[in-house]
Amino acid sequence: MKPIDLTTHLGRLTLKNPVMTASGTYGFGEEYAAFYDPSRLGAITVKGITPLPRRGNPVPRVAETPSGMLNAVGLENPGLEAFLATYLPRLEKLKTPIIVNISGFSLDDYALMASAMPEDSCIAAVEVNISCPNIKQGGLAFGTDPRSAEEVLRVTRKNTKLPLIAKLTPNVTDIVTLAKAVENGGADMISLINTLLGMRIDLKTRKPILGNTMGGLSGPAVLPVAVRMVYQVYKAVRVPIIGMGGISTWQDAVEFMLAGATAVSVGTANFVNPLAPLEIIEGLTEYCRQAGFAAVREIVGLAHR
Amino acid sequence: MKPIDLTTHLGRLTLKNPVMTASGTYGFGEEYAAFYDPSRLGAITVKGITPLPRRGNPVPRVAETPSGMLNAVGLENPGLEAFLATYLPRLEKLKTPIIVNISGFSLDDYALMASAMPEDSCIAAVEVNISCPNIKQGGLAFGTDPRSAEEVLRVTRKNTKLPLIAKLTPNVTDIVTLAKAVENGGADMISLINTLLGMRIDLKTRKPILGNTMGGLSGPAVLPVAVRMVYQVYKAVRVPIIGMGGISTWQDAVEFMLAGATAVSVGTANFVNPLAPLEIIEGLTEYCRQAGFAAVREIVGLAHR
Amino acid sequence: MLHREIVIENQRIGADVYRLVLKGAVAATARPGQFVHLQVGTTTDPLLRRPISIAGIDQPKGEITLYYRVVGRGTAKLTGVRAGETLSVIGPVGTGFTVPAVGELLLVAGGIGLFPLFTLIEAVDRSAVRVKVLWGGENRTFIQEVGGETLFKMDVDYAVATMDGSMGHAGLVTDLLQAALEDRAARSLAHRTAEGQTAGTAPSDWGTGALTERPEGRAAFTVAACGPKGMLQAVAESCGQMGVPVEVSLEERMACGVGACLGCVCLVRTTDGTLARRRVCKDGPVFDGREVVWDEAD
Amino acid sequence: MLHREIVIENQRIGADVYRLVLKGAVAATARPGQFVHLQVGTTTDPLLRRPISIAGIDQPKGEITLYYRVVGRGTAKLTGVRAGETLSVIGPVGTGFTVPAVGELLLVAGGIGLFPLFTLIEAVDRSAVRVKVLWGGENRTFIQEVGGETLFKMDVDYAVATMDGSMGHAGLVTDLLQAALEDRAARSLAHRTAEGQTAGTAPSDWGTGALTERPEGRAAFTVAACGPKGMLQAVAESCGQMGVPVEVSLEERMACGVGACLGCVCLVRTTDGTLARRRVCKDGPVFDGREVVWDEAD
Ligand SMILES: Cc1cc2nc3c(=O)[nH]c(=O)nc-3n(C[C@H](O)[C@H](O)[C@H](O)COP(=O)(O)OP(=O)(O)OC[C@H]3O[C@@H](n4cnc5c(N)ncnc54)[C@H](O)[C@@H]3O)c2cc1C
Ligand SMILES: Cc1cc2nc3c(=O)[nH]c(=O)nc-3n(C[C@H](O)[C@H](O)[C@H](O)COP(=O)(O)OP(=O)(O)OC[C@H]3O[C@@H](n4cnc5c(N)ncnc54)[C@H](O)[C@@H]3O)c2cc1C
Ligand SMILES: Cc1cc2nc3c(=O)[nH]c(=O)nc-3n(C[C@H](O)[C@H](O)[C@H](O)COP(=O)(O)O)c2cc1C
Ligand SMILES: Cc1cc2nc3c(=O)[nH]c(=O)nc-3n(C[C@H](O)[C@H](O)[C@H](O)COP(=O)(O)O)c2cc1C
Ligand code: FES
Ligand code: FES
Repeated sequence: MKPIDLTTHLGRLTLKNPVMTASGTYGFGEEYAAFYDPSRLGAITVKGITPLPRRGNPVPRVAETPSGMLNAVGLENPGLEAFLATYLPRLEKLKTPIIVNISGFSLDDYALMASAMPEDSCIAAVEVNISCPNIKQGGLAFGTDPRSAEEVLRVTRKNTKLPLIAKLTPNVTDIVTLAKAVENGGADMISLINTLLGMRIDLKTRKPILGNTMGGLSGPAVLPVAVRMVYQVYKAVRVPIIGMGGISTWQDAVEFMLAGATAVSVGTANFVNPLAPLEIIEGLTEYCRQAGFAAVREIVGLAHR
Repeated sequence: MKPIDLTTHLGRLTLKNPVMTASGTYGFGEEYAAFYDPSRLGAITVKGITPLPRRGNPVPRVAETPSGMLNAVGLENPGLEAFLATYLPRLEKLKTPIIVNISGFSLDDYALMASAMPEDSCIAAVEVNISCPNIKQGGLAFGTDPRSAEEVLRVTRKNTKLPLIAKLTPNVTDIVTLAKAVENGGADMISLINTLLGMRIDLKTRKPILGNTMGGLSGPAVLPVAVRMVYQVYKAVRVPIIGMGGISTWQDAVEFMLAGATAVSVGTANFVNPLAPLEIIEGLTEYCRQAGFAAVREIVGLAHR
Repeated sequence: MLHREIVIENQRIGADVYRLVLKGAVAATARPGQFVHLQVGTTTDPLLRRPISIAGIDQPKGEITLYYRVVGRGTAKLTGVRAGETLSVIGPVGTGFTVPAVGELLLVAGGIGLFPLFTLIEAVDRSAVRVKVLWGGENRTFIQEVGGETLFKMDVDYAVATMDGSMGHAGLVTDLLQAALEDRAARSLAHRTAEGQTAGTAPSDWGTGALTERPEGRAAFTVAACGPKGMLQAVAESCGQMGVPVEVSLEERMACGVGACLGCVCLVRTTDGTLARRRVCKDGPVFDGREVVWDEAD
Repeated sequence: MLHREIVIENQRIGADVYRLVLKGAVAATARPGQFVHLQVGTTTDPLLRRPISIAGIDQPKGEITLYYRVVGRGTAKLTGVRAGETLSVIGPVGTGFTVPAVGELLLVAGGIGLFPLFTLIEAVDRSAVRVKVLWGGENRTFIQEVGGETLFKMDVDYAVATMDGSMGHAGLVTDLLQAALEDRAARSLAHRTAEGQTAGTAPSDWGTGALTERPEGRAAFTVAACGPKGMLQAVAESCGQMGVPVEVSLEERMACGVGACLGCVCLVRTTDGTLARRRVCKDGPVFDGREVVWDEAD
């Protein structure tokens, strides 16, 4: 029996399999090493980094919802300097392609972060998270305005030779226009989706549960929205898509790939089943074997035929 | 023990309690009469009506998702004429305030529908569903563009004296701007939320499950998004809000009311538990009793304090 | 219509098929071809109820019997329910089969489409109606495991077909139907010719009128079928060609199960020739096979 | 760290509190103050695992004991789990209590905050360490139902306080603590004065150094506490004022339970005076009470 080829091509970036972990759900790659060797993953995306350290939001930062969860971590992170000095050397030891997720509040922030990423380390790509409020333009997220989104990608592109992933927010009227904008701006790939904005209220205190009032909805609840956006964007752009949003099982991963994702990212599911990424790799392989595909990439976009 | 006052004031419209059923989930009011007397409800919203009869989309029209469902009924309805001739007389017999949900593909459609609604029948209000594609403006939904949304309300307002509810779609970047637009247009109330656009793919056929490819996500999965939108809109407008989106229990209803909903609508939950609306009325009452409120309206918006 | 029924039995009978016996209020009013809309869990996932046909009605005991095949998350969850627990049931729902009073009733079943036909077998007066079941399945294992626990115990005529030829006719159950229809036509022809009628008009003649409006004195021959859509379409077309009245039980993805959501529709051609929507859950699941429009694009 | 453990017992012991005994790999490495992160269902709702403290460790038998109170959907679902079934468990997780080698250990518990302290009681060498439990609860019913099945059987000194005065001290458990601290201070003062030290500096003197770094020869007096945040803050402040080392076990809403999501953080003032985040699940749940910043706004 010939082994199924799991090799995944994301533009210039080649991964040994299409399953990675999503930013903010996998720490800096070490926490889940107690469960399995992270080098079995296609790639690891680390927690979002900002130029300066951030203490993030007050607790509670998480709240459960039907088949989902809200988080309002508020981009707590050690900042660029500590990331490079302390975390990157440790990431190097995981022997896994690392995707660094960067967030900023101005174009300069993005430029600074991009230019600071070494091009000869374990860093395989930079994921540009444009869901942060654009302080200069009055707080509206970069990711909701096509022109700003394109600009962020352009400035990031200028400052690094590393492959660039644009990570889009689903909280928009028209995801396709945004996807085209970041493609124009120079994104090599598009990550879909970040969290949906949501909130919950505590019946006892009669106040919002989250310290930050609102938070991002993730987990299985958002899967149909994410699959839809992957499907729409696949029709409209040429760059490969990394699909995420509620992926918990290999069936979910297949669904995203049929919709048009070249790779998938596992987020919230790690919290529920730490072995989810491995089970997805196995399940994808078995699906391809039983359906008669020689390579997992053959199923990408099949739902569009 | 004094009974809790459930009277609900939605502008000029007064209901005996704040619990109604959502459009498209309660047929024309008769199907659930086998379970309980519908006159126990605050109001019934009937299936969306269009000027002409519509056969709707091909099956499958529903697909299950984690804690939710997709529907792509495609506005199947008997059309305005048959609605008035056949269904309205039957609705009259239910002795319950009826909200007629109207959908159109042009401003003229909305004008026609509004002017056709008798002002001396069981019809208590007209709910203007602006999630339909605006054919004239190239298919983008009326509900995603503030100016079109305002225009629809304005034209509807001109054509009826009945209280007007604007029903907003959640598939927008900025729900607050839309809410303000429909308030300006003359809406007496705002319904939040319609369904989130989503899709699912069948792993066996490798095709979208729904006959219409994409559909609307409803049910508990969307609750946190709906609560967030109600909370945001409550801050920004003066008109009362009818909250909906995943409400299945009285706890959910309380959450929406604390967020700022004056009344709530039960949709998908009817399919799971036909008695949900009644259980919600009871639970709301008991919550108020135990928390020491004399009237259920006292809890509206408390999460904003 | 909303009941909590007590689980009396929930037992695997083979080939991923389970028998579920429920005691409660549904049995009192259930009729052949109706179904129940079952809640399989208590949390919001899986969310929707699952439609399962009523396969047995024991009014004295107040019990109904269902058979379900494990195909996905909902039916898998159902297997965990134990005797003594209760289930939330909407039912009985839907418009069932016509129960013929005299004549011959041919039942055509594909796979687990067999189950809804049991209540019809039980309901007909077997002294006045000759019943025969034609049943198709994948292979011998399926037929023997499932049939051994059900059909083969029912003292009814049957013939089986398997796709792999491991039992009965090798091929489709519709082959058996076709043979039966042709045989019947030949017999009828002989009968009519003897009566002095012209042979040529006979088959189309049979096709007029509803199932219950058969002229007295002439034994009605009707077909009822349940199974995959493709099979039902073939059955309806075969019967249509031969002018034999046929009722088909359709399946469609459902949300409400009571006619409120318009999730489960089919298309029918009404007597005046126009196309119209029908709700499988409320107006069906049983429809006149000649009415159903099988392909939306038509 | 991810195990399937067999449910040995899942039994209501009173006042909505259940004892859950699990057999599996966790017991072998569990330490006092650690917890497990339990999956309560098998579908996607409820989605997240639930953190429950380890309240008993039986290494020879390979069993851990947990006590949980039913407060919401997850714990309600857990009550349905039966002996013989298995549960998915992440654990043992977290950094637990310091186990003192000598001296006196005062345990302060609020309500169900009692449970995580049991493993500490079991772990200390009771011939070298004097242990006393101060426990506060709503009322007599709660204390008797829960204590009768647990604490009162443990052969350890205790005192209780109830809010409604129906049992023990009428009031807060922190009143009992305050009294104990003052009593201890008085005793120590007498002791030290006898040794010729100046009384005034004694209390603050106690406060230096970590719990394990007590100078030999002088019996250490330490406090460990678990309960509602308000209580822990009061305990930490009382101890702080008296210079008594105190460890507190914090609770926070958790997603991952293993330090990956930053969902469950608290704020601490580090030795150099700067504020820093700590993860309750990984860096805690047990923290040095003097370190914890109780109010984010500070
Ligand atoms: C009127 C009617 C009577 C039926 N009677 C029986 C019976 O007696 N025995 C039996 O084994 N099965 C019967 N079915 C099919 C049965 O309802 C499905 O197999 C079952 O719902 C699958 O649920 P699942 O969670 O295991 O599968 P999943 O694929 O996880 O279900 C996902 C969703 O799709 C729907 N769905 C999936 N397959 C079908 C299907 N074939 N028909 C309708 N909806 C489907 C489910 O209800 C659910 O909403 C009947 C269906 C209908 C409409
Ligand atoms: C380290 C630690 C140890 C704990 N040990 C115990 C124990 O031994 N016995 C016991 O009865 N309880 C213990 N708890 C509290 C227990 O985790 C919660 O009561 C439980 O998660 C509530 O779940 P639920 O589904 O019943 O409530 P829900 O309100 O439905 O839960 C909704 C969400 O909020 C979270 N949540 C709700 N209450 C709490 C809480 N108090 N702390 C943390 N998260 C919460 C849940 O985990 C879940 O994600 C501990 C909590 C922590 C953090
Ligand atoms: C706790 C948490 C923290 C997150 N932090 C980040 C982040 O720092 N940067 C980012 O781009 N996305 C972040 N995300 C979003 C995820 O990477 C992912 O896009 C989203 O959760 C949807 O996938 P899922 O449903 O599989 O979790 C975070 C998500 C969660 C749940
Ligand atoms: C099957 C179905 C049909 C619907 N049809 C309509 C409709 O005709 N008009 C409308 O405005 N909303 C329609 N909706 C949206 C609901 O009224 C409601 O806004 C939405 O489902 C969210 O509420 P829920 O989660 O409680 O179902 C429909 C929803 C469903 C599930
Ligand atoms: S399932 Fe709702 S109308 Fe049939
Ligand atoms: S729960 Fe994820 S870091 Fe603690």
